[in-house]
Amino acid sequence: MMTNLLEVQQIEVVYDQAILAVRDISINVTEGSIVALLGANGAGKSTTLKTISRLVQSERGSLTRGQIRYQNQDITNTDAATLVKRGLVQVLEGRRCFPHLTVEENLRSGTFVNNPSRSDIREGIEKIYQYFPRLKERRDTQAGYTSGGEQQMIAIGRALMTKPELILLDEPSMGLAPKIVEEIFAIVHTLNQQQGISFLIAEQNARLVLQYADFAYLVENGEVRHSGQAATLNQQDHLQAAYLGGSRSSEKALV
Amino acid sequence: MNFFIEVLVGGLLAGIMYSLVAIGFVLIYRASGVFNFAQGALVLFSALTFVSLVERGLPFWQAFAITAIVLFILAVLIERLVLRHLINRSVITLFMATLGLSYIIEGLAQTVWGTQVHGLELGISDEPIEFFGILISKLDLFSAVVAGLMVIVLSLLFSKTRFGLSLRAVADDPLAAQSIGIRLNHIWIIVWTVAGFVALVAGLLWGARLGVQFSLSLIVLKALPVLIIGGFTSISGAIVGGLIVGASEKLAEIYLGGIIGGGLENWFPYALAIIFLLIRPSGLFGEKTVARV
Amino acid sequence: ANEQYFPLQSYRVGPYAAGGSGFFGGFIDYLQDVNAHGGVNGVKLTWSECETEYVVEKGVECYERLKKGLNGAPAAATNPLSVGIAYATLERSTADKIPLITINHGRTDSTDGSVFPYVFPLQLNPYSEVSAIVNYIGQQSGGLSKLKGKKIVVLYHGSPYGKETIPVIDILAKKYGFEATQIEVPHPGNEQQSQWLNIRRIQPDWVILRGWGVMNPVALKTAKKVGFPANHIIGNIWSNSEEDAAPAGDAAKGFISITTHPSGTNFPVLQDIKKNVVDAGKGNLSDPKRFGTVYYNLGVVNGILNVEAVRVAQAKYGKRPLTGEEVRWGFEHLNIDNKRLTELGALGLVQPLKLSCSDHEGGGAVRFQQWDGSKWNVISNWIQADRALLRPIIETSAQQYAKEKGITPRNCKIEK
Amino acid sequence: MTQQTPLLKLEGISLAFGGLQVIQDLDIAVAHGEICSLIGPNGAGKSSLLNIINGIYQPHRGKITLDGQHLKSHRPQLAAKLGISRTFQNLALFKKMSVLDNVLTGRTLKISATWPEYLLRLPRAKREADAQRQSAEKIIAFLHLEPWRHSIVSTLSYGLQKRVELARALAAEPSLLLLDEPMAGMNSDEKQDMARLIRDVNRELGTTVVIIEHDIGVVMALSDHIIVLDYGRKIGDGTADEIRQNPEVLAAYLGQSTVEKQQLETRH
Amino acid sequence: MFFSQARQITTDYRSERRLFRLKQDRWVFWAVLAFALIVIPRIGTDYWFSAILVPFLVLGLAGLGLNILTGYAGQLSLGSAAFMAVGAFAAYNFQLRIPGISLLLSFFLGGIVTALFGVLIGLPSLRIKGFYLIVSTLAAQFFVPWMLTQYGWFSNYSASGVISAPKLEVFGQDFNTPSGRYLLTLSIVILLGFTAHRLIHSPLGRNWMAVRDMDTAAASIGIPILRTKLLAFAISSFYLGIAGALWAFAYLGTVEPDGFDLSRSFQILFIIIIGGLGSISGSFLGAAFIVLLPITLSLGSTALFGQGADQALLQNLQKIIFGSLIIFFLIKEPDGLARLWRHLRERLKLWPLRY
Ligand SMILES: Nc1ncnc2c1ncn2[C@@H]1O[C@H](COP(=O)(O)OP(=O)(O)OP(=O)(O)O)[C@@H](O)[C@H]1O
Ligand SMILES: Nc1ncnc2c1ncn2[C@@H]1O[C@H](COP(=O)(O)OP(=O)(O)OP(=O)(O)O)[C@@H](O)[C@H]1O
Ligand SMILES: [Mg+2]
Ligand SMILES: [Mg+2]
Repeated sequence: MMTNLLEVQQIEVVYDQAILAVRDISINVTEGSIVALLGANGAGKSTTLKTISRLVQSERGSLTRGQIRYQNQDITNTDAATLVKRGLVQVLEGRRCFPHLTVEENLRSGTFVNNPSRSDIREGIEKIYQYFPRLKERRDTQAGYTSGGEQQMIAIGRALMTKPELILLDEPSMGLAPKIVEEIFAIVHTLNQQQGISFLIAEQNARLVLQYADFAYLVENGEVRHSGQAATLNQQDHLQAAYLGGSRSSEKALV
Repeated sequence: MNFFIEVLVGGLLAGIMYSLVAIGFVLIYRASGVFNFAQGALVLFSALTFVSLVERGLPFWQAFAITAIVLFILAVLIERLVLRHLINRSVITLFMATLGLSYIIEGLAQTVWGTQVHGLELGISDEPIEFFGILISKLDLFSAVVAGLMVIVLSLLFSKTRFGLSLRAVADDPLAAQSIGIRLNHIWIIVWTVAGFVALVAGLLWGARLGVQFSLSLIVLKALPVLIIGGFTSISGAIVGGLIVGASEKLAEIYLGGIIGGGLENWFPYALAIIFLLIRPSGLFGEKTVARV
Repeated sequence: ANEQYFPLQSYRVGPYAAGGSGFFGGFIDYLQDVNAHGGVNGVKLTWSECETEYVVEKGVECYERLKKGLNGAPAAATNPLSVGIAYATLERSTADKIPLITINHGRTDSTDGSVFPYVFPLQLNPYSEVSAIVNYIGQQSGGLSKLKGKKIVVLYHGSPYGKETIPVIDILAKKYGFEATQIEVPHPGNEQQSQWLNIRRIQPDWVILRGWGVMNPVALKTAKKVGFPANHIIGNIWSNSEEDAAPAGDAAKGFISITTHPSGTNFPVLQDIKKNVVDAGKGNLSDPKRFGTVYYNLGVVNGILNVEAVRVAQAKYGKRPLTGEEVRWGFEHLNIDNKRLTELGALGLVQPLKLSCSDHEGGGAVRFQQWDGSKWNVISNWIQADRALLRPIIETSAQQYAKEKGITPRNCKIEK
Repeated sequence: MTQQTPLLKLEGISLAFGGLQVIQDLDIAVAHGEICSLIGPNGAGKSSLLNIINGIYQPHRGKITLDGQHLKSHRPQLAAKLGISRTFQNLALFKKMSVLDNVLTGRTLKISATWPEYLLRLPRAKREADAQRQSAEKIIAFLHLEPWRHSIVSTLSYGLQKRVELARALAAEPSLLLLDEPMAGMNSDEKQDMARLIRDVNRELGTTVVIIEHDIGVVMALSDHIIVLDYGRKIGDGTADEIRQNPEVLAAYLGQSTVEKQQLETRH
Repeated sequence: MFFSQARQITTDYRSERRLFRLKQDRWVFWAVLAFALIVIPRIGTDYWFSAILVPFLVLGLAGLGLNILTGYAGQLSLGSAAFMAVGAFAAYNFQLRIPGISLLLSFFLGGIVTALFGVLIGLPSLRIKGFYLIVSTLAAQFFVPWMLTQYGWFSNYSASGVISAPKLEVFGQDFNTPSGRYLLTLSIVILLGFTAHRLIHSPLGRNWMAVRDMDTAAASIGIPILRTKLLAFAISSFYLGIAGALWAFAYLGTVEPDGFDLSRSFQILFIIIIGGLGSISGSFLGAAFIVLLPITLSLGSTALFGQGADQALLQNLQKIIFGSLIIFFLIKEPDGLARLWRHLRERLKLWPLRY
C-alpha cells in the first residue's frame, strides 16, 4: 500500500540559464507520509519545492534534467494551476499573501480552484479560524498590514483551503511564536493522520520537524547528501554536524 | 451666467466621453498593475473593424457581434504570445510590452482595413436640443447613459464576483496567485476581451464625432488625466475624474485662456491632476498601496 | 542612365496618412503618365519612396538617404508635404543645391528667392491664403469696404503651421477694419467644445478654419452642435479635402473652403492618366475611389509643375538628366499661361503661374468650393491675394533671416 | 543593570490602527550596552514597537527618550542620525543591488565627501572610498558572505538575504541596533553563529541591541534583559530566569513542551 | 576579536573602481573609442554622419539621462522630450541674447536651466509614487511645448515658433560639416558618459538605487529621500537638456517645440528598456537599436518588394515587426541588450562548461 505519491528523479534546476541551484535531487513521498527536507541556507530546498509545484518557471528557473511524477504521472510539463486542482499545493517561503485583500478574502481566494458552495467555503474558513484564532480577530484587515506571523498563518490557511492531498511547506515555522509552531505541527499531524494528507516540508528547525516526519532528506549544494528514516537520522549527531556545516561550503553553489 | 452654465454642462458631457476611454485602462490596471498604453490602439482597431464591416454592408448588430468576437480572438493571441511570457516581470516591462502591442495593433488595423478616413453615423444625430436655453447634444446624452450602464455593470463584476477578487489577487502577487491555482491566462484573456469591448463602445461614440481614423488612438491622452484623478483602480473614479477634467478644462480654456493664452486644454488637466494627487496620492478613489515593515 | 530622379519623402501611415497617400498617389501617377509618353524629351523619370510618417527626423533621414540620386539619375527636387520637414531640410537643400518644393504651404518668407534660392512655396503661401479668403469675404459682403465692423473668427491648429498667419491676419484686420478673434485649438483637436461655445458667444459673421487632419471634421460637427451655420465657415488650404469634410457627415453640408485646384476627373490630363496608368493597373492609389479627389489632384498639379520646371531647364541646359541646380533655374523661369495649360490638358486645374528670382510663389490665386454632402463644387472663379500688400512683410522677414544666417541676398535685378 | 540613565526609555506609549489597539500605554527601558529581547505571541506589537523606536510609526501617545534626549516628531532619518539602525522582519533589502553595495549603502552616514568630490575623484573621496570599502569587507567577511560579494541580493536564498540585511545594519556601526527576527529561516547551527556574532558586536563595540526572536532557546541564552509583550501590554520584564518562572508568559507564549525542551537544552 | 576575526584584505580597491574589471573589456572599450574618434571621421559618409551616427549619439545621451532618473533612481518619467525642449530653447536663447558667448558654455547653461526645471518637476515625487508619478512629468511634457509656442519670446518671435540653430563654432573651429557635427557630438557624449559612470559608482549612485529598491529602508539608513530624488531629477534633466541642445544644434539644425512631443519621450523610454534599465552601455545599445531598426526595416522592405508594392501596406507591416521585436526583446531579455551582452561573455568565459 506504500505507493509513491510524488517521485522526484534526479532533477537539475538552473536560474537565468546561468545559476545552477539544484544539481541532482531525488525525493520520494509515499502516500500519507510526512517527508522533511533539511539543509543550510542556499542549499536548494525552496528551489526544489518550487520546481515540483512548477512555480519555478515564473522566476526564470528551468528544469534542465530529471523528471517529476505525481500520482504516477509525469508532471514535468503540467502547469501550476492544474497541479493545485489535482491536490498538490505549495506554501511559498516568506509569507506571500495578497496585501490588498483582507485576511478573509485571502482565505477565500484559496477556494477558487474547485469553487465549492458558499456553505463549504464558510465551513472551511471557520476551520482555519479554529486553527488560528488570531486570524479571526483580524479578518477584515488588509493582509498587508498584519504582522509577520499572521501573514504566515494566512499563507498556510489559504493553502489548506484548496483541499490538497500533498502540501509543500516551505519553512512553516518561520516567524511564528513557539506556541503557534507547535500548533502548526500538531495540525500537520492531525491532517496527516485523519485526512491522510501528505507533506513535504522544508524546514530549518531540524529537531522539531524530525519529531513529526517519517522520512528525511539532507540537501547540500543542491544535492541530496543523506536520507533515511527520520527517527534514525534524529539520533545520528554526526549527520547533523555534517549538514549543519553546510552554510560555509554551500558557497560552491554559485560559482 | 447662462454662458457659464452652458460651458460647464458642455464640459461635463465632454468629460463623460473621456471616461468612456478611461474605463478601459482601469480594467487592465486592476489585473496587472500596469497602465495599458495599447488601449488607444484597441479603440482604433475595434472602431475601424466595425466601420469596415458596416461599409461592406453588414447590419449594425452583426458587425458589432463580429467585432466583439475578433476582439476576443485578439485577447487570446495577446495572452498566448505576450503576457504569458511576462509573468511576474516588473511593471515597467509590462508597460513597455503594452507600448509594443500598440504598434502591432495599430499596424494590424491599418494593414487589414487601410488608412483611409471613414465617416460613421450611429443614427443618433449630434444635433442639440434645448434645455432652458442650454444646448445639449443628443449624442452626448446617449454617451452619458451608455457610460453610466457600463460603470454599473463593471463595478458589479469587480466587487461582487470571484472573478473580481482573483483579479486583484493576480495584480497583488502573480506567483502567490499561481500557487493557489488561479489561472493567470484565463484572467488575462477575460480582462483583455472586456477591455476590448469597452474600447469598441468608446470607439463607436468617438468615431461618430471624429470620423474613424488614426487620430482615434490619440484620445488616450485625454483619458490619462481622467484616470489619474479618479485613481487607476477605480471604475467610478474614471467617471468622476472625467467630469472633473471635462468641466475644469473647458472653463479654464474660456476664462483662463483669455489671460495666459489659449490652447491650454492639453496640459491643464495634468496640472489639475498634480494638485489632486498631492492631496490624495492614489487618486480620488484609487486603492492605496498597502505597505508595512 | 538617361533618367531624372525624384526622391519622394512620402507618408502613408500615421495621423496624416490620408493627405500623404493622396498627394503622392497623384504625383507618382502623373510621373508614370509622363513616362508613358516617353518621358521629358526622352529623359525617363524615376523615383523612390521613403516613409516619413510626417515625423521631422525621419524626413531628414529620408532626405539624406535619397539626395544622392538613384543609380546615376540625379535628384531633381524634393517634395516633402510637411512644414516641419521643409524647415529641417531647408538649409541642407540650399547647401546640396537641390530645390525644395513646398506647394501651397511652407515658410512664407521663402517666397523671396533672393534669400531662399532653393525654396519654392509654389502657387500659394500662407499669407496669400488668408488674404485671398478675406478678399472673398469682402466680395460676398459687397466690397472690401463693407468689411468694416464685421466679426471674423480664425480657428487655428495649435502648431507652427497654424500660428504662421496670426500676424498677417491682424494686419488685414487693421487695414479693412474688421474685428478678428483668433482662437487656438490644441493638437490634435479632437475636442473643441469650449472653442465653439466661445465662437457662439462672439456671434461672428464668418469663421475661418485653419485646421488640420482630425481637427476639421470635429470643428464642423461641433459647429453644428452649437448651431453655427456651416456655410459661414471657410476652410483653408489644408481643410479643403474630402477627408476633411466627409467624416463630419451632413454637419459638413454647405461648408466652404478654398482650393488652388478643383477636384474632379474630367480634365484631359486626368483622363490621360486614367487611360495610361490607372486602367493599366499601374495606379498608385490603394483605393481607386480617391482618383480625382483634392489631395490626388494636388499631387498631379505638383507633378505638372515639377516636370514643367525640368522641361524649362532642359531647354537651357540640353535634353539630358539635370542637376538640382539646373532644375532650380527651371523653376525660377517657370511661366505657365493658359495656352500652355491647355496643351497640358490642365486648364482650370492649375492656375497660371509665373515665377522669378524674387518671386518663388507665382500664382497666389485660389478658387472657392462648397461641400454638398458628397463632393466639392467650385463656386467661384480665381480670386487673387493682395500680394502687393504682403510683399513688404515677406521681404522684411526674409531680410531678418538673412541677417541671422549671414546670407548675402542675390541681387535679382542683375540676375537674368 | 538599569540603574544609570537608560539608553532608550519609552513612557506611556500607545498606538492604534483603526479600532485595533496595537500598543497600550507601554513603559520600557533599555540600558546602555545590554541585549534586550522582545518576545510575545504573533501580533503582540513587537515589530510595531521597533517601528516606533526608529520613527516609522508615530505613537499616538507617550514619550520617547534616547540618551536622556526627548524625541519629539521622530522620523527614520533622525533615528539613523542618532545611531539607531535596524533590520526588518519582511526583508527590506535593496534587491537589485549587489551584497557589497547593500553593505556600503548601510554606511551612508559615515560618508563625509560630497558627490562633486567623488565626481572629480578628489583625494579625500578616494581615501574615503577605500576606507568605506575596507570596513564593508570586514563585515562581509565576518558574516561569511564573501562568495556572494558581487551577486545581486534578489538572487540569494532567503536565509542569505537575512544575513545581508544584518550586515547592512551593522555597517552603520550603530549605538542602538534593532533586530526583527534576524534568525528566522536559519538552522540551529546558523542561529548559534548569529547569536555569537550579536554578542560579539554587543561586547566589542558596546552596541546596545534590541532583538525580536521567537526561538526561546536563543533568547534565553543571549539576553541580559527580556521584555514580554502580549497584545500591546507588557506582561513580563526581567532577566531570563525571572521570565522562565513567570507563569503568565508560559501560558501566553511558550507552549508547555517548549519549556521542557528548554530545560533539556540548558542541561546538556 | 570582532575585527580580528575578519581576515586581512587589500586596502586598495582602485582596480574595482575601474571602468571595467576585465582587462580584455578595457581593451575592447578603448579600441572602440579610438575607432569612433579617429577612423570613423575619415571613412564615414554624409548619410552615416547626419542621418545615423549623430541621432544615435544624441538619443543615446538622452537615454543615459533618463536612465539616471528611471533606471537608477527608479522614478518613471514620460517627460524626457520636454526636458530636451527646455535645453534646446534655453541654449538657443543664451546664444541669441548673450553676444559672443561660446557654444559650449551656452550648452552648459542650457543644461543648468533644464536641471532647475527638472527639480521643479521632481518636487511632487516625495508624495506621489509609482505610476502616478508620471503625472508631473506628463504635465511638463504638455506644458513646455505649449509655453514655447505660446510666448514668442522663446523663439525670438519667429512667426511659426520654429528656431534655427546658429553656426557651430567652438574655439574658432567650424563644426558645420557632417563629420564636424559628429565629432562635436561624440566628444560631448564621451565626456558626459564618463561623468555618469563616476556618479553612478559614487555613494550618490548607490543612494539612488537604494531609494529605487526600498525607500523605507533607505530612510532608516539615513538617506535623505527627497534630496536624493531631486538630485536625480536635476542631473538627469541636465543630461536631457544637453541632448536637446545637440538635437537642435548638431542634428536637425532647426527645432519646433512640437518636435519634442510625447512620442519622443516614449522613444527615449524605449531606448532604456530595450537597452537595459540601470546600465550606461545599455542606453547606447538601445539607441542604436531604435535608430537602426526602422531604417533597416525600410531598406529591407524596399530591397525585398521594390517600389512597386503598396507602400502603406509595407509601412504598417514594418510597424508590426517593430512592435513584435520590442516585445520579443522584453520577453527574451527583461534586463535589456546590455544584459544580453554580459550573458554572452559569461558563457564564453565558462565555455566549454555549461555553468
Ligand atoms: N530567483 C533566483 N535567481 C537566481 N538564483 C537563485 C534564485 N533563487 C535562488 N537562487 C539560488 O539558488 C540557490 C538555492 O536557493 P534556495 O532558495 O533554493 O535555497 P534554500 O535551501 O531555500 O535556502 P533558505 O533555507 O535560505 O531558503 C541559492 O544559491 C540561491 O542563490
Ligand atoms: N500599519 C498597520 N495597519 C494596521 N494594522 C497594523 C499595522 N501595523 C501593525 N498592525 C497590527 O498590529 C498588530 C501587531 O503587529 P506587529 O507586527 O507589531 O506584531 P508582531 O509582534 O511583530 O507579530 P509577529 O511576531 O507575528 O511579527 C498586528 O495585529 C497587526 O495586524
Ligand atoms: Mg528557502
Ligand atoms: Mg513582527
